[in-house]
Amino acid sequence: MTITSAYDRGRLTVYLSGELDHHAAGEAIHGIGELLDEYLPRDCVLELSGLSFMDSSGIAVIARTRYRMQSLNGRIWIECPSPQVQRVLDAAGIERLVPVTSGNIGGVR
Amino acid sequence: MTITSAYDRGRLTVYLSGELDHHAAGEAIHGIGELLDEYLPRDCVLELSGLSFMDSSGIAVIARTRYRMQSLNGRIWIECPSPQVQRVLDAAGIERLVPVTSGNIGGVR
Amino acid sequence: MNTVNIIRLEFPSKSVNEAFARTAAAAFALQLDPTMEELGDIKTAVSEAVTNAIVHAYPDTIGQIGMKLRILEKNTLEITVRDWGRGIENVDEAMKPLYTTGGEERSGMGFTIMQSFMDTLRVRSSSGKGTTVVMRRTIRARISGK
Amino acid sequence: MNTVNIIRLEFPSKSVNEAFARTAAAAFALQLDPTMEELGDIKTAVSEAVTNAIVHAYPDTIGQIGMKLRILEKNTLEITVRDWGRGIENVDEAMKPLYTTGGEERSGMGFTIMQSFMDTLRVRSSSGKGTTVVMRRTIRARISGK
Ligand SMILES: Nc1ncnc2c1ncn2[C@@H]1O[C@H](COP(=O)(O)OP(=O)(O)O)[C@@H](O)[C@H]1O
Ligand SMILES: Nc1ncnc2c1ncn2[C@@H]1O[C@H](COP(=O)(O)OP(=O)(O)O)[C@@H](O)[C@H]1O
Repeated sequence: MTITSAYDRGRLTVYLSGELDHHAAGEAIHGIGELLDEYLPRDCVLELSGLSFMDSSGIAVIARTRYRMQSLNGRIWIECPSPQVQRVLDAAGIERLVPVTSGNIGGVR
Repeated sequence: MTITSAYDRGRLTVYLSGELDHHAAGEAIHGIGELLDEYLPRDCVLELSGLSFMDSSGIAVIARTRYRMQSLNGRIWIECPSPQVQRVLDAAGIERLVPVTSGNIGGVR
Repeated sequence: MNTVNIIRLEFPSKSVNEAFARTAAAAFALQLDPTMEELGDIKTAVSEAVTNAIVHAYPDTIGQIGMKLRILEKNTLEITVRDWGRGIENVDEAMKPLYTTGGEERSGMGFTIMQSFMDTLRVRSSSGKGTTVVMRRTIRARISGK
Repeated sequence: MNTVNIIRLEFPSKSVNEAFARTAAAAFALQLDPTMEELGDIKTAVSEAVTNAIVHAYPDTIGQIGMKLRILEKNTLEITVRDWGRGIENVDEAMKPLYTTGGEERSGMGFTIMQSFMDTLRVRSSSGKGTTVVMRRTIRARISGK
């Protein structure tokens, strides 16, 4: 799994790619945490188009990131999950917590 | 493994795609044999660009096809093997028996 | 049901083997000519079951994990993941969504995902002795030439 | 040499399992971050060894095949393929290029390919009792971030 990011006027976009399972989850939580600490963003976008596999460990990463954004009084959403990732998001009912958009819609809540 | 073919003025091109291992070899030998019986070609081209995997079972398929083309007094060559297939051809020393070209060179011997 | 084909695997509870286990299961499932979606579901369910054995069955040690992959009649894939670890005291409670004894790296959604991605899920466990998870999924026949 | 990781597999000698075996070996080898060429070599060598067990060890029956995948120190992958079949009377002769007791579907190049694609190849066999093939390949360390 690889994490890259882009920051622009209050919005941090985190690009996750590769496979996000339990083996990679610790590193993901740690890496995203460091980015949030550095930028203290208003919006956090998890861009998942490069993620070829995710299981429930990814749900924990998302939940953890949401919790951190709540404590920053910021917003969070997910962009562009692949079909496999979307099915895991659906099964876990993530949309009740974090909005999911299929395209780059920007400031959608 | 899938076999398709094209025939044009004495030249039969056999396109092998997928994985050619022992599991698939019987079908390949049988399928190519039927094509040779039908067209009795002067030239036979084994076009391997679609072959994602081949082991020594593929060497047996090539040797068998060469034998059949010899009995038809025809020519045979291999075109466009992928790197993995090329390494197996090299290790088996196939070029002593059947020429290998990386592009579609046509009537090369 | 008759067994058409069967693979047995055994490996240590290292998290690097999660990827191996789901890829091996997917490679075997290919014999049933699944769709990409079916293949993704199978990989995900295997990942959940194997991760549970790694994280929960052997929290502080490296133990052994057994996996059995079977093709049964009627295009059914059966996957058994077994450990000889800590076991689950109350299986019904453990299977509830969001229930977890793990830390912030766990979501409590593992069993929920196995359940929604597979046709059947059976969990047997005995405290201190280990856990066995058996999942089945029937792959729909497709009208296609390979 | 110390074992870093180890996978044991067992499956019946059906030709449909050739693809499974080489894919499983490749999935495990990924832990050593191989190049595409190294991965192809490993898949090919496994395919040869497993095919031999299917074709030659159990010519008229379905028997069991064992495969052991080990990662040793210094980035070395060891693959053991084992059968309990017919065995080889004269191993030195059997390993010669073009030597085959198979029909027109065999080339006699299986051992030659295993030998040229792996760093070491060891074959032990005993007539009527079975054959064990042990192959090693060291994966060169690459300068790369994951
Ligand atoms: N193989 C196992 N061995 C011991 N306990 C387990 C095992 N699998 C699951 N459990 C228990 O069941 C709980 C719920 O599992 P699950 O739904 O997969 O969620 P999670 O893995 O995120 O905790 C775990 O937190 C653990 O307490
Ligand atoms: N596992 C095995 N059990 C019994 N005989 C074997 C086994 N592996 C190889 N052999 C013998 O060694 C010969 C050479 O094997 P190989 O070089 O792989 O070529 P091929 O498989 O094309 O015959 C085989 O034809 C067979 O007689």
